[in-house]
Amino acid sequence: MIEMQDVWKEYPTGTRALNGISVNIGKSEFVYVVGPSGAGKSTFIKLMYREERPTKGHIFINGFNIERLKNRKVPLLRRSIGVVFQDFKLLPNLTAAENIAFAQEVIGISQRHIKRRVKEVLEWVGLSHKTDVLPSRLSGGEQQRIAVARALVNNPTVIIADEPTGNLDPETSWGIMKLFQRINDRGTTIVMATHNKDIVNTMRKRVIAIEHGQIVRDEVKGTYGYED
Amino acid sequence: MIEMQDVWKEYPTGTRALNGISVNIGKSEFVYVVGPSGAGKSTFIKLMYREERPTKGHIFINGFNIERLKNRKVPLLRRSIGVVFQDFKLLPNLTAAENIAFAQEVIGISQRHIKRRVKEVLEWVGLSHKTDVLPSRLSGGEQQRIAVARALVNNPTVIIADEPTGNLDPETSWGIMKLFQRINDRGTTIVMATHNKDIVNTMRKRVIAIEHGQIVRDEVKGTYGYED
Amino acid sequence: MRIRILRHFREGFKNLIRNGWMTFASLSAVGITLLILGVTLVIAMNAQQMSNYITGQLQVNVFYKMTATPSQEKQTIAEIEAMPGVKSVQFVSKQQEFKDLQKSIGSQYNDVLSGLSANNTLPDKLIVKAVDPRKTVALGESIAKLPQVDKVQDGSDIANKLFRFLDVVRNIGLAFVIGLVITAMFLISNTIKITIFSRRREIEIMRLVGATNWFIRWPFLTEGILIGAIGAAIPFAAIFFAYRAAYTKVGGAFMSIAFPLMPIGSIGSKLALVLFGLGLFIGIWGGIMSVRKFLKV
Amino acid sequence: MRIRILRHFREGFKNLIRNGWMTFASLSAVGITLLILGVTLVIAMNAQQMSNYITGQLQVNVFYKMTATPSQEKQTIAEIEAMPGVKSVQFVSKQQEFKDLQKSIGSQYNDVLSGLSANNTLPDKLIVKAVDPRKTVALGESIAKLPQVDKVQDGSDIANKLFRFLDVVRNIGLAFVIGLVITAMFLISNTIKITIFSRRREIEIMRLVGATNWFIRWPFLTEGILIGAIGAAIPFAAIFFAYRAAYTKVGGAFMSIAFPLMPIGSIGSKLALVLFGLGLFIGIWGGIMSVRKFLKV
Ligand SMILES: Nc1ncnc2c1ncn2[C@@H]1O[C@H](COP(=O)(O)OP(=O)(O)OP(=O)(O)O)[C@@H](O)[C@H]1O
Ligand SMILES: Nc1ncnc2c1ncn2[C@@H]1O[C@H](COP(=O)(O)OP(=O)(O)OP(=O)(O)O)[C@@H](O)[C@H]1O
Ligand SMILES: [Mg+2]
Ligand SMILES: [Mg+2]
Repeated sequence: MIEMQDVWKEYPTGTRALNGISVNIGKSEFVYVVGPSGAGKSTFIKLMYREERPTKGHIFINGFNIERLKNRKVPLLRRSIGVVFQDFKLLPNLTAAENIAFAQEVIGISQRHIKRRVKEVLEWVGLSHKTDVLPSRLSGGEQQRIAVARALVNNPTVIIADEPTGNLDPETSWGIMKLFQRINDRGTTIVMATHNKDIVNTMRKRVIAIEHGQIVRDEVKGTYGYED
Repeated sequence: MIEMQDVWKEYPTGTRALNGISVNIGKSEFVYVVGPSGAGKSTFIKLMYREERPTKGHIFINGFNIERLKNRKVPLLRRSIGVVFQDFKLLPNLTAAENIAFAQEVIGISQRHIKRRVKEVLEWVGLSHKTDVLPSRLSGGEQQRIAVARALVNNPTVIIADEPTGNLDPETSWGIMKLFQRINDRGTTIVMATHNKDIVNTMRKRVIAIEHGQIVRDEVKGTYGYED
Repeated sequence: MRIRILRHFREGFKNLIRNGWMTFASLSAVGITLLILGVTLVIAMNAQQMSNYITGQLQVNVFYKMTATPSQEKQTIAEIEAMPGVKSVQFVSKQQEFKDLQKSIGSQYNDVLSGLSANNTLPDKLIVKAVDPRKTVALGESIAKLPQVDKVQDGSDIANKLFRFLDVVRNIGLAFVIGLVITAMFLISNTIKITIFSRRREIEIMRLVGATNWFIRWPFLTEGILIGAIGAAIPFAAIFFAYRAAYTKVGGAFMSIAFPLMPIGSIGSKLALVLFGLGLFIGIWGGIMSVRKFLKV
Repeated sequence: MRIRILRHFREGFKNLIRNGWMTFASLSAVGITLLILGVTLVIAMNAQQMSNYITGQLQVNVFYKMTATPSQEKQTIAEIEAMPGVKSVQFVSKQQEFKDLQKSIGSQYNDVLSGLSANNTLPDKLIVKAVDPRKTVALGESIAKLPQVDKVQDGSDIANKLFRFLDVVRNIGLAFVIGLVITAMFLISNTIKITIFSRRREIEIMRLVGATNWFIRWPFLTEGILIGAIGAAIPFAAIFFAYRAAYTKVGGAFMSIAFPLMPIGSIGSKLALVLFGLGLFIGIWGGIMSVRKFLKV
């Protein structure tokens, strides 16, 4: 499903965000990516949907060879992945529902189907009452949940989430986690960068720990680690 | 220091974010504001530095009567408060150091003093190595720490922070919390909205819990509550 | 596919409404530029007509020798008509010429000349026009060499001055129009680029959620088409009606001076072609250009 | 305070560099508009001069009765000179007039008129000019009523036609210039507003960290001043040098037609005044306007 072989990433500024990452994530796995601030978690994740390209190394996602992937084909890759961005990336001129619908329009689904599906995912994240609100008029946590809903709406085979509970209270966070668990149970691969120790330690999954751009720990049913 | 009397806030969209809030926060208090997503925490905080104005009720901050405050005088209010915004609000065209320096230039401090002070606060948040980097090239947690540094730089009498650890790993979060504690010990009032149960339950302070726009709990040395 | 196109037009239209302010800016840039261009065009077309009119007046006056017999005169006419580049040869008898002279000198000198009518000492005359009015002078020179021709008055000094003057005017006008077109394109591309610049983040997000380039481009394109069409229609209507009003109102003033205004009919279609053609071109070009930069997936 | 102003100029300049693309857009909008305006201005000034020149040629030809004695003629001159609005009265004797007539008819008719020189039947003539050339016709009418005056040729038909023509031309020109100025202001304000629109978030953030309105406004203002100054300097230099070159090169062509170009000296200072004045005004106004909307603390 997701395979990285000796991947390096140096930003044009000279920052070495990733220094030789090799990892293999199989179908319907559920993986936490943990690590201190600035360790390279987001960079690791951005490589998967080709927002960033590696300086060196090979990456295979959902059967796409990222290295060889033509620009024209990138949308196909992205449609097979649902991404929750760390900074949400909602379209500011579209309402909550329209933002979610956009991801469906992109793949050519008919308006009628879209309407039904959008309603459904909005219920999942508990925001049915915010359907027609612009992102700038939502609270931080509400924006984050819209971002989660958009990532789910197309039933992607892989969901990549960058700190999807960063702006959520514990209760709402658990709601989202249960949603992820349900989706994962149906066979969807989930990769999730997180700082939430509680969640990692309670809902035990594979844990990949990144520090200074390198994988320092990779445990099946791991813990958050990093004792304070 | 901070006083609200029966404050209501209805957004133009019709959303009632606050429904009758009365609260009193004294000098050098340290207060956590907790509550579920969309409860009204950010709105509560935005009223303090007059980003939003109440629909009804009286607010007094640092001796300013928010109701009567002339537009011209608003900058004075804001200078006496250091704010960490939930979405950081860094100036995109200024580097990390320039963003912090801007808050100092605004109050007319000389370049020489600014330089020294900016260096100092960057060390506090552990980002001396990112001095000349633009916000878009910082990780989520790094941006958040720059926002914290900017809030501290002018030695304000009140610091208001909206989820200042939302994008930080536990270790870095604790670093920021210790920083807040140190500043609080020197007599600075701190109001902090947070979802971090660990922190609230470990570093015991006054806890104000907001739900549906109302204060449902106000405890000295309280806990996060909300059992899952 | 049909549904797709419909969606894109709907989205393009929605964008027009949503970005109210930006739309207004682009639209006004297109509209105003086309207005200036249209006005310049109308003036240029009239100026062209005026210049044609003036050059059409140029002629060579050929005076026969007093001794020329009618048959010799006929032969000379044939010789001139055989010359290359001759458009017309018109014979003016001495009687006719006398009347013309009388008229041109002015009524107050009537008495002066009346004594002359009896013993008309004027020569017969030919009026020759060249196909290319600029060759009038050269033509005059060849005619002067014919045996029966006494004098040739080719107005060479006037013609030369006039042509030099018209050249200068035309060059200035041409420079002005070219400058305007470049300016127009430039200002509009500026406006569009700025408009898009502010939507850069949006385009980036669209790409990140898997939209193809064409899916992103289409609404911008339909938006551009709408802006181009509306931005051409408004100045066209303005010029059309203003010109029609001006034509009926001041047309007379021009007419009496010597230069008739062109009728709106012959100007309207050319104007529409240029304005709508350019408007749509600019709109579509702007729509494509504007996203291009941000579509490097 | 002094340090503050310095800071603001430094910041304004930094912004110019930082917003490279936006700066270029604003600058080019200002520059191009001022260029068009400047060119129009130069043309207008020359046209004005041309029109003055033409109207300066207007005159009334007054023909005495054949019976008028020299003393009566003198008295008539005095009477005309006493009329209000008369600029000059010039006496043309019948001998002089005959020579003028001969010249104006053309050399080929010399023989025709030579017989007349002995018994000159032409009347003496006066050439009268009005202070205001537009009053020429009215003046001619009053002169015609004087006893010793036989005929008056005031060129009223030519004059009327000319004035009507000039009126039309002037009105079109005026409409064009006014349209251009409005267009200019409009396009520039558009550009600036869009530029600022994209900085709205920045301004909002500045306000949130306690910047006063003036603190925010100043860099925009200094930026505007710089854009205005540079945006005026470039078209001014372009027009100045182009005009100087044109003056020396094609000036002659105009001169020989009848309408001399104005020298660069007398145009340059007016042009500088208008361009820099307008440039700075637009820049400062744009700078203030642009932030105003977002400064409702
Ligand atoms: N666009 C960029 N250009 C240059 N450097 C970057 C860029 N994005 C990130 N970096 C740097 O790369 C390093 C890794 O960043 P990354 O965003 O991957 O961290 P992270 O693990 O996601 O941190 P956080 O938990 O704070 O989000 C950091 O030092 C960061 O400053
Ligand atoms: N600008 C706005 N216009 C209209 N409604 C708003 C606006 N901002 C917030 N709201 C609404 O007001 C309510 C309270 O929002 P607020 O941002 O205060 O929540 P919060 O407690 O900070 O939530 P979170 O923990 O998710 O940040 C929410 O229902 C939100 O949708
Ligand atoms: Mg990150
Ligand atoms: Mg909030």
